[in-house]
Amino acid sequence: MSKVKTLEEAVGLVSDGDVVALQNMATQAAPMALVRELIRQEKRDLGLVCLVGGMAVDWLAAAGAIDRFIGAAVSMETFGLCQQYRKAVEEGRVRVEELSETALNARLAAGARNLPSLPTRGLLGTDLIDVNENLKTFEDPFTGETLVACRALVPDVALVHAHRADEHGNVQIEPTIVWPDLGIFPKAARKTIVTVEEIVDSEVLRRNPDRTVLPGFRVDAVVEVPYGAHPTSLHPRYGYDARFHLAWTKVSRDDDATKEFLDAYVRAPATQADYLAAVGGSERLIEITRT
Amino acid sequence: MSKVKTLEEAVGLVSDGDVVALQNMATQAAPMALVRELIRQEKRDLGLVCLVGGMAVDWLAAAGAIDRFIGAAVSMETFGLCQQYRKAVEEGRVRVEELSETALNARLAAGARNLPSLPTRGLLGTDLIDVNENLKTFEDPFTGETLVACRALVPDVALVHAHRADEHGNVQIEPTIVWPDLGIFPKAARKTIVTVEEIVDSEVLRRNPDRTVLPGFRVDAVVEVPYGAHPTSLHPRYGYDARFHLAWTKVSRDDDATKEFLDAYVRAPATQADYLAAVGGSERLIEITRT
Amino acid sequence: MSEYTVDEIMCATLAARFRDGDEVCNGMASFIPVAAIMLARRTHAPGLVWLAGAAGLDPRPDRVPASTLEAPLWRDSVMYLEQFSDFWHYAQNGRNLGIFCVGAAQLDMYGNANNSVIGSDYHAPKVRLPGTAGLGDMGSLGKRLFYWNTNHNPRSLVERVDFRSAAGYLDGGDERERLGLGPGPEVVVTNLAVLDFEPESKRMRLVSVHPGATVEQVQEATGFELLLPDGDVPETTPPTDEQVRLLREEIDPDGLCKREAGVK
Amino acid sequence: MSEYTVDEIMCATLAARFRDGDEVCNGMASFIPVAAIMLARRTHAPGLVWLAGAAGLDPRPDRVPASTLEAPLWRDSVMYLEQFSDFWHYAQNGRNLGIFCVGAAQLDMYGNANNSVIGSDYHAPKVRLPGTAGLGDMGSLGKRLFYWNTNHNPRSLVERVDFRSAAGYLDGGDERERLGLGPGPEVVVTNLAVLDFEPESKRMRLVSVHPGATVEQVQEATGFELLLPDGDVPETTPPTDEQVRLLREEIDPDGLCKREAGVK
Repeated sequence: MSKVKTLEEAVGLVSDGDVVALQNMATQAAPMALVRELIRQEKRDLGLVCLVGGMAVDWLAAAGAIDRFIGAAVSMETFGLCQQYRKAVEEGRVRVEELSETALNARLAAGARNLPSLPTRGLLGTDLIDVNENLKTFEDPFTGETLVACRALVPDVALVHAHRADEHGNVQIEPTIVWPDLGIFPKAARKTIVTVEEIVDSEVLRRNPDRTVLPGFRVDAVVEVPYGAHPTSLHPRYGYDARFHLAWTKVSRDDDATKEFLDAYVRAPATQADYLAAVGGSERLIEITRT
Repeated sequence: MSKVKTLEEAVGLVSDGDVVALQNMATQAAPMALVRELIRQEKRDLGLVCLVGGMAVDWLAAAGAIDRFIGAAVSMETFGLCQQYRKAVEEGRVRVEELSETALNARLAAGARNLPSLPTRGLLGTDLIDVNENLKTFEDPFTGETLVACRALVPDVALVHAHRADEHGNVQIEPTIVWPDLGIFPKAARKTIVTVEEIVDSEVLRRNPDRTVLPGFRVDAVVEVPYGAHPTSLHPRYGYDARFHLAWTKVSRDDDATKEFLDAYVRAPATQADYLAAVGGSERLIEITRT
Repeated sequence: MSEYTVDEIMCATLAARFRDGDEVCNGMASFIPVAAIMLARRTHAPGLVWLAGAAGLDPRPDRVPASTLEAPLWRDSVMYLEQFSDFWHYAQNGRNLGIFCVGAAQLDMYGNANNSVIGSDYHAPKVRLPGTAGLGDMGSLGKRLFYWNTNHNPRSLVERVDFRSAAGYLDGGDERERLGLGPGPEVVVTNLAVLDFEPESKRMRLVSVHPGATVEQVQEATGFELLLPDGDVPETTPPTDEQVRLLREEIDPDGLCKREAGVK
Repeated sequence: MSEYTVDEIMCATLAARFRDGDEVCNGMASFIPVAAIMLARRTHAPGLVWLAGAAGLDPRPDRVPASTLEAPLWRDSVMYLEQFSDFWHYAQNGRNLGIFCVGAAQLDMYGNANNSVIGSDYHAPKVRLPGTAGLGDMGSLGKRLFYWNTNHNPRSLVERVDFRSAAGYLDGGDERERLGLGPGPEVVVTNLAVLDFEPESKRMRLVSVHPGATVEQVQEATGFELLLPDGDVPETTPPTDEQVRLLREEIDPDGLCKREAGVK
């Protein structure tokens, strides 16, 4: 039974208020087509889980789609802080649950393994424990050492982008760096929505079973979206779009300019083809696929 | 600085009484050349950690090298129980710490992550908790649910066999099923000794960085031993040797026949080439590489 | 009615328990469950998700292989799940891999299993068994356990296991529920009969006897008193001609299930 | 003496801290640490183990890339370490990856770091900073922290951080030791000076001032009273001609470190 859906159908699986685990590592591998569809469908009160959120977090904050962020950092790395996200937090519109990487991994791994919590030594001695009801110190049952218990986190839905999948939802990547987005997010989430560069026959996946990173039994929807991570990178297929990131940093300190930008690149384009045309078409795609 | 060593030098890193984490899954991927060298060097009082131990455990028990086993099972699968191991346990010469797979993984993951223990829901309601001082029930810090705490296990040395490595100890495998042997044993152990089918230039590994499974900084010794897993399998390169397994099952109920067998195949062959000749030479190798 | 052997009725009975879309794992030395899975996928449950040996997803071995925990079992898998970081993260989660087919050296009237030791002293056993392996987890993680046993006798089906290496319904009633362990043993398919667990007491109950066997024979071969269904005990539905053909010609031409079941 | 720029003396100073065989990770937006690592590997520490971006092992980028957390940083890596199941299993273990090079928006006199919020109320901050990321772990996991700061001023080097998002020596003395946190901050390399932590009090101490700067300038640029070494404060050893050549011609021809250090 095929799990292939349209972007609209897939994002229809996300409800207002959901906790959404979003693949993203600064300028890398964010399912941006899904992010744009979340904004087009005017989702509200979403909680966002990222290891290191980038432009996607900025856009969702600017669009008023999120009211909380759970993760280790938000940054576009060399492109600087996410100004719309920062403003939303400083104005109290978005609440931040800031976790170290081991604490985030522990919360998600506990969710995946159906454990109430998992421990870490990370964050001991910091102020981040006291401000977070999902972290508490406890004594190890054997040694009595003080550790940090990290409460299980089960996102309502995980959103990821990868290279290819079959209609059953088996997802495969090309050799590249893998972040917890793929390593643990979908294992913890109740639902998983995947966009891929191409949907292929299962026979293609069977040639490299070691490169399949998500089993179909854990995936709820698959959507084919070429360049679905743009303007973030999907190595080794394409790099991040530096010019597009710079354009965003130029407008994102100004709310009106931000709205115009989102209208032009998020709300106006009806299809992925329209979006790619809007951001510069084939010339830009050639630019980001150069190495 | 090269980590390439001879079998003798590598096994010299193992001391009597050590806890040895041994890669093995019934008839799969055991570093048998290292196991034979352990017997030739007459190691004593070793503790053995396996997920599912096979002929290696039987040999080490027969040779009197081990006095305890920590793991989930010992079986040669279709070739039946390991009779020498079984006898040693029934006669009180080998003590068994029997763990479920999640409990073994939790003990090793805690060792790897420098945590005193990690929890599981596995084994709840069984008698295996009461007979094991390394397991105890405790209440989760958040929900108060009863879980099983699994005490950290840090093996003194991990022994594994793989397809290839460079002189720095970076270890790579061909696409195949991966068991916790490679997934967690070397991460938990103080030392790691690796035998490989071939030692190659680092440039070869750099072509497929996604297939490198052990970083050199975690490996202490690398030894080139072609067919080093025989009579167990190393897929996709060769299968297990069914005839050799059957031969062992025929002798292993009789102590004298067992001693003769070990003399012929373990103690007599001075080199891997001698061993391969003793077990049937090229004809047998052709047989096990057929698929 | 067609000619069939005991392994064939066991395969067909197990296969009938799998619904399309179920997710099932097999363990070591499990020819009959593997054949049953392959049979279900070829007949009424093409979408049955099979994680072979808890490692290879939806493989296509051309026949039941010489080992159910070794290549070529994993032939044409669509994914290899690494045991530590992949498999157990999915399996510990109630949402996935709900069914585990497994055998046990001893199984008791409440579905508790023993693969550890025979004898009264764990540290000085009369017989050392292979060990609990994954069953020690699966019994406590809310999996639907499908037990199979090709040698139904009073030593393998006992009133109380010598050692509890996997949790069934413990001492019965709501004890398992009170420990919060979720679903547990669901069915026991043997060479003589099909059994399940009575919902209130959680005691083992006869569901059907295979054609040729009698209720008395099954009771005699069992180390404790079996509960009986209301009314007459039905006969186990035998395999169809097509099922027998598939098993003999396509799924298990080497007769490994027959060897496992001791069929001459 | 050779001509050099401030980024070059910072790179040379950091590089000199790496011994052959050390294992080091770099973080985001870290051109100077990455250049320092590449410099050390080309000179006195060819066996320096570099886990680039905590993900790519011993890569060979042809130059400092436009991002220190993106391809082509990982070019020619010998291994990709998956962050959840590989990297943190090695990094949490004291035996590996002992050095972490990192920057902080605020660093205090005891080496505690703040990348979370400016202001007194965490939930209503004056400025929301990027977040603690890996530093919140590394500070508590017994790593040797090498801090670097291209803008030494009283707002980045403060008496007390507004919010402690990474553990240094806490309130100093043996407090860190009592919590069992192991090694901690080791050095701070800025655009003006090199600093470390006095072994008893764990207070930040001046090690050397860069040629052209004075002790008074450094103290004025610091938001708390610095401890001074016994005797005169030495000058930081400047980079050699060869180090400068390597940095300009081979390692950072695009001048990314200069941009990072605000060198015109």
